[in-house]
Amino acid sequence: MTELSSSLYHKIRFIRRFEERSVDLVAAGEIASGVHPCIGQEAVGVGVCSTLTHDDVVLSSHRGHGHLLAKGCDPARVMAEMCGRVTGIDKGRGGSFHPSDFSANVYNSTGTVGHGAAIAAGVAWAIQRSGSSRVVVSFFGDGAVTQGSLLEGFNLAALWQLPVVYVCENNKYATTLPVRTAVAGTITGRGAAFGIPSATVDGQDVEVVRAAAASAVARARTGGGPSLLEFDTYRYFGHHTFELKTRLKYRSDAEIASWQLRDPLDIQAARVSSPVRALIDASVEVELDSVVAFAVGSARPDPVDAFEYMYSDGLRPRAGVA
Amino acid sequence: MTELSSSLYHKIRFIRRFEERSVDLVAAGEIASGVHPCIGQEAVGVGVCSTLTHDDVVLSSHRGHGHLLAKGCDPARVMAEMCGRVTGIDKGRGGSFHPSDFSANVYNSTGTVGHGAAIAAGVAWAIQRSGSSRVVVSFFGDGAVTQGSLLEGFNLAALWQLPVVYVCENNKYATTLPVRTAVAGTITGRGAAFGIPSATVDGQDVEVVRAAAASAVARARTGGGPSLLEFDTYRYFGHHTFELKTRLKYRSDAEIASWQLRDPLDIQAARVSSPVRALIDASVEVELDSVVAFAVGSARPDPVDAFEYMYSDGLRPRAGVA
Amino acid sequence: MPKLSYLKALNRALGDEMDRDPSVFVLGEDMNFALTNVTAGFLERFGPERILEMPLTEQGFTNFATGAAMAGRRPVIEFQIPFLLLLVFEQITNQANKFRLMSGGQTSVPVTYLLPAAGWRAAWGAQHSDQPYSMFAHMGVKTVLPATPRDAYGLLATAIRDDDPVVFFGPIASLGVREDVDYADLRPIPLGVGRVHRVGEDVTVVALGHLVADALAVAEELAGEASIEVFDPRSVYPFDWDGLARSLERTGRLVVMDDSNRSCGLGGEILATAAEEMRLVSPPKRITRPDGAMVGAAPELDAALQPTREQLVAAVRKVLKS
Amino acid sequence: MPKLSYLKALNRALGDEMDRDPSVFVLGEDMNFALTNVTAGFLERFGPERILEMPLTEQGFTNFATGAAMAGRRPVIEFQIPFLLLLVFEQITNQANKFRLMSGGQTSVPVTYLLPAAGWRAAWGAQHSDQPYSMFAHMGVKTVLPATPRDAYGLLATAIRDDDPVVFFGPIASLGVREDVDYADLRPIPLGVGRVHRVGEDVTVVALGHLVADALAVAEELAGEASIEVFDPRSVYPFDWDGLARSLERTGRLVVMDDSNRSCGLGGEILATAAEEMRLVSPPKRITRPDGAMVGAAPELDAALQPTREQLVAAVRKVLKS
Ligand SMILES: Cc1ncc(C[n+]2csc(CCOP(=O)(O)OP(=O)(O)O)c2C)c(N)n1
Ligand SMILES: Cc1ncc(C[n+]2csc(CCOP(=O)(O)OP(=O)(O)O)c2C)c(N)n1
Ligand SMILES: [Mg+2]
Ligand SMILES: [Mg+2]
Repeated sequence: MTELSSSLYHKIRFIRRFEERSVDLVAAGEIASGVHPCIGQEAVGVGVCSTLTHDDVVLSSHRGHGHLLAKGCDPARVMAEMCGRVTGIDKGRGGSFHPSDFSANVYNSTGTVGHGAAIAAGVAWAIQRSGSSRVVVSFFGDGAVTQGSLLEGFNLAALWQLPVVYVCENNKYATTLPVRTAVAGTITGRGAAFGIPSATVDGQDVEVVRAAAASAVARARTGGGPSLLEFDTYRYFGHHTFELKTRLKYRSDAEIASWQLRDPLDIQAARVSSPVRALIDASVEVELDSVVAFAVGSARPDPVDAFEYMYSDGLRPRAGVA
Repeated sequence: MTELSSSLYHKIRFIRRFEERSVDLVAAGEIASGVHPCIGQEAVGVGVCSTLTHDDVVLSSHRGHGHLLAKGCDPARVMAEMCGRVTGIDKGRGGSFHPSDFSANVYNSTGTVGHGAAIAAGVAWAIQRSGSSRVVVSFFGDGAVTQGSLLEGFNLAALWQLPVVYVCENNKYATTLPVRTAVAGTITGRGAAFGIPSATVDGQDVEVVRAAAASAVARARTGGGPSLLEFDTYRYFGHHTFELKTRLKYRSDAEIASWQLRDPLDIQAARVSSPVRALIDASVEVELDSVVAFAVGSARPDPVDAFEYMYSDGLRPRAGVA
Repeated sequence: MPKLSYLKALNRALGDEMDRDPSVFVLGEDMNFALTNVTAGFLERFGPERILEMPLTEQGFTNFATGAAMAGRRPVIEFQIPFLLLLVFEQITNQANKFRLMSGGQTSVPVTYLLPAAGWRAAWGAQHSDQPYSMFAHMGVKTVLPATPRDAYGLLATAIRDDDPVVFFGPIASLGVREDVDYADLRPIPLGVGRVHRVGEDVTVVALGHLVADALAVAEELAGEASIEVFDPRSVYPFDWDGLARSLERTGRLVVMDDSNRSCGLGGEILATAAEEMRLVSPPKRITRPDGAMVGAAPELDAALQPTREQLVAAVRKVLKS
Repeated sequence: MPKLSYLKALNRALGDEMDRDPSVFVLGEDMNFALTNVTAGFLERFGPERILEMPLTEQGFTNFATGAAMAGRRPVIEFQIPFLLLLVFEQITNQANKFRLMSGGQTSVPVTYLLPAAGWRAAWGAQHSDQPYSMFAHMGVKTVLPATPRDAYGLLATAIRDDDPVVFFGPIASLGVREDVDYADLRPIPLGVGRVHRVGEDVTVVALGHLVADALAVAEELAGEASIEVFDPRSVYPFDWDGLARSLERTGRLVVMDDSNRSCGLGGEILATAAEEMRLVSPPKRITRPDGAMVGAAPELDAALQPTREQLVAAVRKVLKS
């Protein structure tokens, strides 16, 4: 499977560098919102999305760049979106936090943590009732599991055995909050309570992620209903780029270092020959140069278009002055 | 334990007849809201509250008359409240659905199904931090377990090992909705997911209820944290007195009859000698005559007092006309 | 001509739209027994795939509907109680209503939120009697409040066909109202187009929902004193400002009768816009609920918080004099 | 005299109230690291019993606070993002704010909901930039929006001491504002009492929150043309109607600058009440966000939806001319 191994490596490498570039663009003032980098968690999005078809649907989160790229969104248009440009996947209306890209079947990334789970159930219900075998993947973090609406979504998905795979990226923190101080019982126990097959899986080895995701996706595709996969992972960067300014000390350097020993990039790199890796790494840089060039070179929106896309029928709200 | 047995019988009998009287008062137009009778479920409230002290706190539900009476509220003032009289426990501002009576430590019965669970956690936290060993009991139905906020409450109670006993009266229906079609997995599994000791118990035999409640209350009182007790029970009457008009056919007469074979009143009656029972039954009627007389004989509120009790500082909202 | 009740008009409009468009489906509580009668006969007529019984999980199924809508369906969610719209306020206003903008117009969320029980319920208490329509207008959610069976039919059909979220308020007090209609005349009515129920010269009375009947009765009663125009905007958002301006061009005098709370309610918005932008020859007046009106559970008290015809009579006379 | 920032004023007021009253405690997200800096130093100063780190479970901990308040505590809940107040809208407006009435005055719910981040955040997107204060006024919840460090201190102290729920909005745009204060002068400021920042004769400009600074700047700028009175109500509910009436008695002209959405917003309420009940010699004007303003994620677009000084200048001139 070196074909597969190198393509997985390629994707992880691409996302890692994409995120590093976006952090630079935050510093450069091109990304006004700042970003929630997924550095350290790339294997989850890549492994899970590697089991999906173009038609399968993804609902992402505020830490979603990796999901979008892994699902096949155009990186240049994703970066343009983060930069608030009209060429962005959402024409600058979604931004880094809450993007969607229907051309890649990424339906959205709601800002209300945990609420994507029930939205995913609704998408899955509609898909199932239309007779299609498409699958829906709902990504969320460990912080989302204490949000009641997420569990309401689990109940609906389980009641009707909907084709959803719930993917919890347990990166151990919700902003500064350690998961162990927030979650009574276990995350997988919450799935089990609803009769949803639930498992905790290593999130740093992309091939392990892919294997676990493949069986959950297969279950969903063949009418076996929802699954919950809790991936053990970690973000090396802060919650959001604001941590570059506010020096929050909610975790030790030793803890970060210990997770870096299992860097998903290194783990997968070890499965690819160095010449191939060198080629991939170089091509990634070339592609990212054009991605960034496209994004920052794209036009900014015109303030007169502020009311665009608010309503389907073109309804124009009254202005703030008469 | 015939002392106890007969006093438990007395309470069940009293609540049964109180509810039957209140249904009459609905028909007579004295209770404008109609009522949610607990007929058939009396053993749960009686058994649970028989393990509580006056200082322990109860949070009730829309089907709460039995809880209030079992916790020691003045029946005459409860009935007056249901009739919207100024002598009611809430001066006619709570009504049958959402009463509270702080003189008996019944803090409230929020109308938002399931939300009492987190309110109970907050009460329990405050009590625990004040160094007291008082216990909080939160009553809710099977319908409440699909409300995310209830599970948010479970998480908080479990995280901090708060002195709460969660009592689910599983009477098999939420209005017309059969619990089996609404709840994926199990009710006790939801407690277990948060590490809360959870058990399903017969809710028709008051002495069985009492035994189960006693150990949960003891656990809470001694710092052992929350418990979840799911009581198997059934309401013989409709969800609400409106079912007297709307003939809803969501359950079979056979099903109702089968549950009537385990009527909590009969089960406990069998433990009390017939002469004692006769005395109790007679005294209940006498007391209820005065309860009803007090309620219907009490003054109705004066419309000019509509703004009373809205704000602690006596703030008077602007009227609807200038 | 057959007499059509408001409730029957809802049933008919919904049924006609479901016949017309297979993507339309209904979800809500107690659907299988059509508790509100809005969907009477639909389970047999359309089957369980289009009449979805939901657990007691409002936030979950509101998000579920959002997902189904993004996947091409047209969900109609029935809510039984006004406060349930407060419980899902974030899911409607901050999620469903924003996803189109956030996607840069890639998706739309054609969900109808149907409340066939808007307004005060005698003795149902503080938590069951609010009128939140002004807040949906504040958040920019399309919102309608039809007064007659014909308008109810037309605006429900329009709401369902609209590609954006629309909240439909059907007043409890209007459900029994009947109107002679030729079924062939029933058709969609555009959003944001008001209706002059009665032409007049001296003063414009704006009323909505069940208060339109009161306004018309008062107009009759005062016919000898003044020529009163009764204008029903029908839509709360978007609002027919042009229609109001046309009316005020002639009358120059304004009285609004609005069942929402006074502060920041629709009544205030109408006065403000008229004062700022339209012809007024005397100070306008409004009759509303009081500021932050909270009803208790005693009908006498609560009735004192509702707008009355006497108040309207006095206001009209005042406006005519000044 | 020391310079006190708005943020520091919040920190100081909260700390002083916690020193003064042991029943006051704070709960919220990222408390242990004082992410917003409002509680900087408090964990060390007051300990984990009074600085409660909460899971990502807003509805749960809002209900939790209600319970703790009914049990005698004075919770202060910190919310990091405006929309979180939409997420808990039902728990505040339909539960906490009604329990006193529903109990007939037996209990009160002294919770303070502190949002030290009110208003638009550049590029944070549609779901993070609302200004919901008008809706709390609509629902009758005590609500304040102080503009200066001194007022922030005084109104936060008052909010905490008030026996009812109070929502405190602190504008992001004001957090850095500094004011010379003599700490000895810091004291509670009553609800519902406005402040004349600048006395004028020709026109009354009402502004709140961070817009007060804009109003004062414009008053300076136009000093040669007109004498402008700048009135800051400080409280949204209850509102200082007498203070406004006094000002209009003199000026007879009104312009309101309000950061909330136009329809059914506070700006409209002020115009409506003035038009109905107060002296106006020319049509009033308001500058607000547009109807149902939804910002995207591109700063240029979103800035176009915010009220501006240029708009205020034009409105003042218009009102003076007519
Ligand atoms: C309901 C809700 N509460 C709070 C927030 C603010 N917030 C945004 S991201 C975040 C942390 C989420 O943590 P987690 O779910 O573990 O995802 P991670 O950031 O670790 O990827 C919080 C608290 C929000 N957006 N929605
Ligand atoms: C959140 C919420 N949803 C819906 C309702 C309307 N409602 C009131 S009681 C009830 C049924 C509750 O069923 P259950 O919890 O089983 O209690 P039971 O009536 O069986 O005692 C419903 C749906 C409500 N009050 N609150
Ligand atoms: Mg996390
Ligand atoms: Mg039930």
